[in-house]
Amino acid sequence: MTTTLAPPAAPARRRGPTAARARHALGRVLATLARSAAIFVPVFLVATFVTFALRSLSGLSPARVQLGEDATPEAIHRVEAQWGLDRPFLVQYGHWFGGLLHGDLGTSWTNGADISTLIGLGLGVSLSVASLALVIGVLAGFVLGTTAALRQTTWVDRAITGFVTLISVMPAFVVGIVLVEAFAVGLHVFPSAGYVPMAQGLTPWLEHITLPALALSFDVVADVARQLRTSLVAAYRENYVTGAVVRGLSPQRIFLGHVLRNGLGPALATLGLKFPALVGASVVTEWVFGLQGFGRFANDSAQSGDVPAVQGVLVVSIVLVVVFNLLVNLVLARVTPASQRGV
Amino acid sequence: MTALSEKRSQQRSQQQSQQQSEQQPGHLNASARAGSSPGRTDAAGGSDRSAAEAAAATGPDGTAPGPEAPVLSVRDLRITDRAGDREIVHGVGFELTPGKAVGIVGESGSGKTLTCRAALGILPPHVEVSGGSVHIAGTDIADLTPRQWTALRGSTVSAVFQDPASYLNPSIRVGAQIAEVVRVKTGRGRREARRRGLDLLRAVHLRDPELVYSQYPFELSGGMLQRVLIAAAIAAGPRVLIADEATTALDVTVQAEILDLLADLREQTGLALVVVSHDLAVIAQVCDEVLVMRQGEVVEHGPTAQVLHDPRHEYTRLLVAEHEQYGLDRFRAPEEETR
Amino acid sequence: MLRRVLSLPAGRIAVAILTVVALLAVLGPVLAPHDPLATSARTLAPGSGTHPLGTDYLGRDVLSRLLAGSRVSVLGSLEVALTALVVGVVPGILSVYLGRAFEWVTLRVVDTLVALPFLLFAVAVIALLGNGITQAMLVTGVLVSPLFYRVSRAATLTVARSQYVEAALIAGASVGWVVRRHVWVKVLPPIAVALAQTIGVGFVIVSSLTFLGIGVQPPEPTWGGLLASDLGYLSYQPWAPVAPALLIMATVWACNLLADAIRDVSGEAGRALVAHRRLRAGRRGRTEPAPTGGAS
Amino acid sequence: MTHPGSAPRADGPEPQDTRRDDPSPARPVLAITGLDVHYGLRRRRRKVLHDVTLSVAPGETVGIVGETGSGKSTLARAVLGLVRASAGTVTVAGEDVTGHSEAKWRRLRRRGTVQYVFQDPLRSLDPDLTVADSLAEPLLLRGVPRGEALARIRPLLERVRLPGELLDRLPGEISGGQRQRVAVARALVTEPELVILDEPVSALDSANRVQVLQILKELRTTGVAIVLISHDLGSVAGIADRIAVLYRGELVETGTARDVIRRPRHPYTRLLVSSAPTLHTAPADRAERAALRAALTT
Amino acid sequence: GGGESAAGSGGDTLKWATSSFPAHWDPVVGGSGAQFRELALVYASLTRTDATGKAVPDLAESWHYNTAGDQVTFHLRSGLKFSDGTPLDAAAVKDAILRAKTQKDSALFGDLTSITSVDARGLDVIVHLGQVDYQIPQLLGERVLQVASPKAAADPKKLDRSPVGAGPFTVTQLVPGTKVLLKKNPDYWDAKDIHIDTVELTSAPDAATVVSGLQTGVYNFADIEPSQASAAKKAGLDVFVQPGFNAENISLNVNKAPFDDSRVVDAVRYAVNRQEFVDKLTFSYGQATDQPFPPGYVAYDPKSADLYPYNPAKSRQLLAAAGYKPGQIKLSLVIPAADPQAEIVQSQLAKVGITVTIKVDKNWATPFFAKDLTFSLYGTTGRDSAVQTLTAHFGPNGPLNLSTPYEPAGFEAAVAKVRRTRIDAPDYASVLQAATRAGLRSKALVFTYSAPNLFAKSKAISALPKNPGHIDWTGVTIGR
Ligand SMILES: Nc1ncnc2c1ncn2[C@@H]1O[C@H](COP(=O)(O)OP(=O)(O)OP(=O)(O)O)[C@@H](O)[C@H]1O
Ligand SMILES: Nc1ncnc2c1ncn2[C@@H]1O[C@H](COP(=O)(O)OP(=O)(O)OP(=O)(O)O)[C@@H](O)[C@H]1O
Ligand SMILES: [Mg+2]
Ligand SMILES: [Mg+2]
Ligand code: NI
Repeated sequence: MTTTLAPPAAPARRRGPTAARARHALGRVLATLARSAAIFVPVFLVATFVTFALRSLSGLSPARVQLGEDATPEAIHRVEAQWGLDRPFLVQYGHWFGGLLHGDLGTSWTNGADISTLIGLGLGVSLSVASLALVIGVLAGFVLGTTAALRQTTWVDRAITGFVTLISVMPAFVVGIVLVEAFAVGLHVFPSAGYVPMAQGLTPWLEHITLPALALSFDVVADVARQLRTSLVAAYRENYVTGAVVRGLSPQRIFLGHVLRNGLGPALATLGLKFPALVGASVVTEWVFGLQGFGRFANDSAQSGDVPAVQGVLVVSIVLVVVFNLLVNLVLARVTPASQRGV
Repeated sequence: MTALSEKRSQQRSQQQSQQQSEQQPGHLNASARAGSSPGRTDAAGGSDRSAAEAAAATGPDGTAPGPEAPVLSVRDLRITDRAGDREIVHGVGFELTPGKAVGIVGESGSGKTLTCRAALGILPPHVEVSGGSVHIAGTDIADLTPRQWTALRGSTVSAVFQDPASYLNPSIRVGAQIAEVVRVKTGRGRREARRRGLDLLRAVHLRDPELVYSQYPFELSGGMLQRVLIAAAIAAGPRVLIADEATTALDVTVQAEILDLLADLREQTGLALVVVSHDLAVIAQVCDEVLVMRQGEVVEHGPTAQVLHDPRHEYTRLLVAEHEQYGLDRFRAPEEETR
Repeated sequence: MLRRVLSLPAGRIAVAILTVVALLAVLGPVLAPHDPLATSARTLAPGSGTHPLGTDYLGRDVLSRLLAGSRVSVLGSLEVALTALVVGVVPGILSVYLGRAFEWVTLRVVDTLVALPFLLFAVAVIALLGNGITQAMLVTGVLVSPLFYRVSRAATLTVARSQYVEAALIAGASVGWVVRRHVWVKVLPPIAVALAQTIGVGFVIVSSLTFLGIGVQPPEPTWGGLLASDLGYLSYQPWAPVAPALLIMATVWACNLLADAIRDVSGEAGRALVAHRRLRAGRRGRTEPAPTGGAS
Repeated sequence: MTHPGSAPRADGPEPQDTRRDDPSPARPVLAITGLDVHYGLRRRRRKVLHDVTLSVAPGETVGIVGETGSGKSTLARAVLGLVRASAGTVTVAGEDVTGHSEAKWRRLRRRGTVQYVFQDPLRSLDPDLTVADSLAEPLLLRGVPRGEALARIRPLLERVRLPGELLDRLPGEISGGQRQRVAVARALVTEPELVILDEPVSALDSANRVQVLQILKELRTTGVAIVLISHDLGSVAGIADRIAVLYRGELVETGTARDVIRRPRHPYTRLLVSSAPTLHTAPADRAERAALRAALTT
Repeated sequence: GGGESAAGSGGDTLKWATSSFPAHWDPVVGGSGAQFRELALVYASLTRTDATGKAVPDLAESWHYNTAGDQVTFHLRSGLKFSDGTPLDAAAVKDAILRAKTQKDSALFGDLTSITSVDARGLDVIVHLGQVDYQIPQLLGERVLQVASPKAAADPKKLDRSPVGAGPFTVTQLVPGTKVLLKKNPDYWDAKDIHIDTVELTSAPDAATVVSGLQTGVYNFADIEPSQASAAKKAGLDVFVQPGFNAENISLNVNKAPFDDSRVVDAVRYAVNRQEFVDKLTFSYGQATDQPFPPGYVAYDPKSADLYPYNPAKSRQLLAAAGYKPGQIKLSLVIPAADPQAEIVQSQLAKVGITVTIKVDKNWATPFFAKDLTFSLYGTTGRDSAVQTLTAHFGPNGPLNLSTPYEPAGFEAAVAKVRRTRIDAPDYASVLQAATRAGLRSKALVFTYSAPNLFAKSKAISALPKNPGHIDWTGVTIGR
């Protein structure tokens, strides 16, 4: 058969299709990982470099934070030397980056604590909230988006679109305050502030993170719903849907097995882009909800000029984003393999 | 290709004659009448009459003998775009008995695709059947519920289209997409469906079906994809296959292979074919009967040989002339004739 | 373009809101009934004839502060958007033409910026580098510039690789000609969409930062700042946060509406819209069937 | 000119061509020798054309046929300087264009000696420019004033049988056949010596196809050389003087249309000939094709 | 456990949201600012103050001065030990004092300049002074000498993150900057009077959400902003003001123009309307003051009251006399964080023609303590020793004296006289007030108002002892 482009893997077919398929799948995952790594490693390097350069740019010094009322030029010099800040910039960066690779983010200027530990503690809170926000966002966004797509151009669609528009323009802090007033103070359903680790029980944990997660999730709900609606509508226009129809597949099966699968891709990709915003918005929500998380730590450190802590926060957030995107890419590669073939 | 297919092509002529003799009554009925009808070429009126006559002869009311009953009969089909409030197709009619092939040829926008889609129950929004009827295996499609449609499609009537790549889900391996049809339509188990899927891929002459089975659509060439689509379309053993411009986007060599494949299926399984193309030659190659459409009307309808040799309508003549003046026929025709 | 946008109801609403907001920004201080910084003994007063929206905790007129505050928000979000525009569009277009090295580097930088949680980063950078709304918005602008980079790059790419550009090249067109005659019209609408969106994003960011008290020096009124301080006096003026919150939300909404409207009237959709109008208006005399693809 | 004032011909069933029997002494409009073209960089580098040699005499019509991806469009793009050759030479109207700089290309192109009609007429017309603007562009580029340019495109429109009212419409507002004719008209604006048409009719239905082919036939009579690219031997057979068969980047066969179709030498050509749908099918072809395909795979 | 969430307090747990969460847990580093109250959960000190502000025994059972008044001996309670088991004896106290005097990052050595050396004899701590100073027992209270375990303090960095003291509670978990969990210290000398089992000390969120936190039982004790008081009351919480020595001031640098002209300084004084601060910032929970002490406190000098009443006309006159046209003086008011107080100062000075630009500077402390600023704001929580408060504000090297080395005439002598006066002497009050009067001649400080120590607590928590400036958990119970 001359016209069939012989695939390059053809010689391997003797090994049997199952083996070939397994290798195929593994190869795909590895390829995705490699491709993502090729993107993310430079990203990480650049981002950490920018982050590190912040100190030099800021002109802040641990001496001022530490010495307080007793700062004299000599004392400042002494403290800076003690922190190794008198060395050349690149040497400092190298040292810091070396530590970074070992998970060592240095110590805080304000209280001398190990920053990795501090961030680790805050991260528990923030990740709990962010994960729940993601879950809420994805679930609600999914329901709204699919309903709107399936009831396209009806009043249901318009109502959902209107609602989604409304919540997408509500800044997290406005949402936060409204939620506290309504649910915590008004209805006494949830506590208004604070955090309880999951180890102390699932219910209290959930109770404490529900409102902040809800506040944080609005943006996600809006984006997922909008994107899902658009891509589902687009997917329904695709020929493969017609193809499935003429093969006699039921509408349910077509929706679940074909449309959804392809419509999910763009929504997933939005989620990858949404994550940094989610991490960023934690600064505001944690402030409003009195959570001692990552965002609050970032704000406090930034406000107190604790440069290593700020750097640590940024690095960790970058790692979070990178890891999250890596996961999204892996899932995407699985859900929509076609999207992976291009550049 | 191998000795097998050669053998097949030898069998073909025998089978063909055999089938023809078997199906003589039904076939002759349609074509003979069409041929003898004097008003044939002046559009709707003619085809109306022929359809009505054909219906009277074969009749869904059980007057005609069982096996020759048409699997697809379209009578004076009219299609209207409700949004633009205009009639797009003004009365198309034809009948298709098992193992036969009807070709529809016509200029762009003449309503070929809409006719096919009407028969599949997948007209675009706002576009409706506004007159006439379509019977699939004796059932009037106007009475079908969505659920019944779902049951009918795939197992009685199925279709393949132009641009095969877009008619397969890009995210799912092709094998799974075929197996899905097998499982859903024939209720087979997973393993069984896989075996049947592989058989189907083999049946459409794909080399190395195991590999193809586990590939994604974007990993296959256009010709391979069209075969996969055909495999999926015939997975549930339909009685009618509608091929709407199924070979238009393909290379000529690949087109020839696909046309061969369709002919094989027709012979081996008694599949009835509706072949839509804008190329008269393609239709000439596979079909017993041709409808020539123009601006929503059937301008000529008759047995292929007759339409080719004695085109009545000006448009049909243009179609023939295209080949004879600008095409290969110009060089080949004399040779053929001398042979 | 503006005419087409205005032909859509959504476009009209968006433009109306944004015009009002822009007018507030320009004329706010003039329109303000009181000096937004002048304190009085009447603190936390409810709305009245002299103070339609009441007074704040220092006895300042809330309406005047809202009006005066619009300037910071508007200028801030414009600064974000324009910075992002300049920082994003120029390399975005150049990345198509300047070769692979430039493309690679800019793409990596853009990937990096996207990976930075921008609110977090803005907070960090602003807190560390000094407290000024101008710097704050510059930084934010740079952080959100990837949108422009991508949009302008994608648009340029499709146009640059399109056959009609090749056709022009074959006719002997220079890059300048191609850009003037073919690229510009097609790159502009997506950039306009991005601009409208970014102004909205800028509003949210300015509001969030000023809400956290970052970026502005105290007496300067801002919508976010007003909202934050109103929250402190909720038990006295529970309705107070409504005004700034509504202003912020309406403006952001208008920006999104405008972005959608521009999208609707440009590109493929826009041409269809125009063609539809033309048909309906019957300017061409006879009505003709919608042209089909003509392809088989 | 080799065939001054020759009457419209080739309307009869038998192509009668005398030119090839006495090859033109004039320089060819296009001469390609030993052309190699690669795509991609380093590891992805792939040879798309290999050692292609072809020449087109003034006024001659050459058909290039081959399957998808065989490099037909690439060959055209190489001639137009849209891709760089990695070996071989291309001479257009006597000018060796191999390794021309951008500026030199621009000068050459503005003269409009060679024109190209793209595979897809919808995409080769700027969707935001009216038909008139698209047609006038090559003239405007040569510095012709707008008014004069518009005046000069009117007769052209007649030549491609389009109504003048089409001029101020957008490409999206006219039919596919009309679009293709606009694209042809644009190629003729500069009175070229050579027009390369990439699959000009494969996207059209019969009526439009006949119309475009008719236009091309008329074009031949004006002495313009035509290169007609197609994947379908049938659609060039009736109009080409010579046919070149491209298979996997190589020209496997060149000859008069009659020779190539009646006496194909290369197995691929034979396969092409036997696969082309004709009104009168020959059942024997099927076995023959299978054998040819088998021969090609090995 | 504090896991229970909904309304009501969890067991005998104090859930305290504080807006001044300690950055440091080494008392030497933490200094004497506002965070000693939280540190006092962990650390005990030699003395503490009673409701009148007088020193009373804590770790030290008693003390006595020598006759010359330049040596004081503290007798420690017996059998004390730190929570790490280290015995709390005179050596440990000596160690603590020396550390405060010598540790590189000590924030306290300025407070301990009177002390020349310390002897440890079993349970007796003998403190040798360089001058007669009867303030020492006051001084070595909670603010200045919280005693940490010498063993733990051997590594001050470690101590900073895991405090070990002999106070009422011991730390079970510390999340720097965020949260501390403590439990009752059974070895605390007064453990029988501590009725709280566990403490959760959290850094408070946005002021506006603290009340809802209290209301929903996330906290049961918190310092609140005056603006939240009415909300807290409405929410059924106990809102109360704990006495204190807070005083806010406007700091001027007389070494820099325009304050090198005393007419300008006086103009600022007349321009200040103290009642406006009280009304708008404290919602009348605070008091106007023109001294570093609240009215009624022993060091408050009634004779100095209202020396510069609000008089903008006179202020403008003075400025004119000094040769400044309205609007000609343009000042930068540099403050560490956004503060409505600054806005009031700005608007009040604007009324007399001084243009003020507020500059929030994160690095404020550096120029402030280097006395580089011209114009700033400072608020003090006071000191247990009035003398200490006075010298901090008016002394030539006082950290709060922005005009160093300037000092008002006669201040040094007046302060020395106070030090020489026994606290129980009958003329102590008048001598002390004379020193205050001398200090108030300083042109470097304009006092404005006293911010209230405002707290809200769940009704389940019993009333707190009214110790000025302190928070003492002795005898406090938490019901259900
Ligand atoms: N969804 C639709 N709504 C309205 N009109 C439609 C729709 N789809 C097709 N038409 C119109 O119906 C007519 C016939 O369309 P159809 O697709 O059946 O033509 P066709 O013969 O298949 O043409 P082609 O050869 O181009 O495929 C055309 O004029 C077209 O404009
Ligand atoms: N820009 C490009 N970069 C890399 N490879 C390309 C590029 N353009 C074409 N190719 C490859 O070069 C080969 C020849 O392409 P070309 O477009 O010349 O084929 P063609 O004969 O015109 O095919 P068709 O009939 O489908 O138009 C194909 O394999 C194609 O994949
Ligand atoms: Mg069609
Ligand atoms: Mg091509
Ligand atoms: Ni024949």
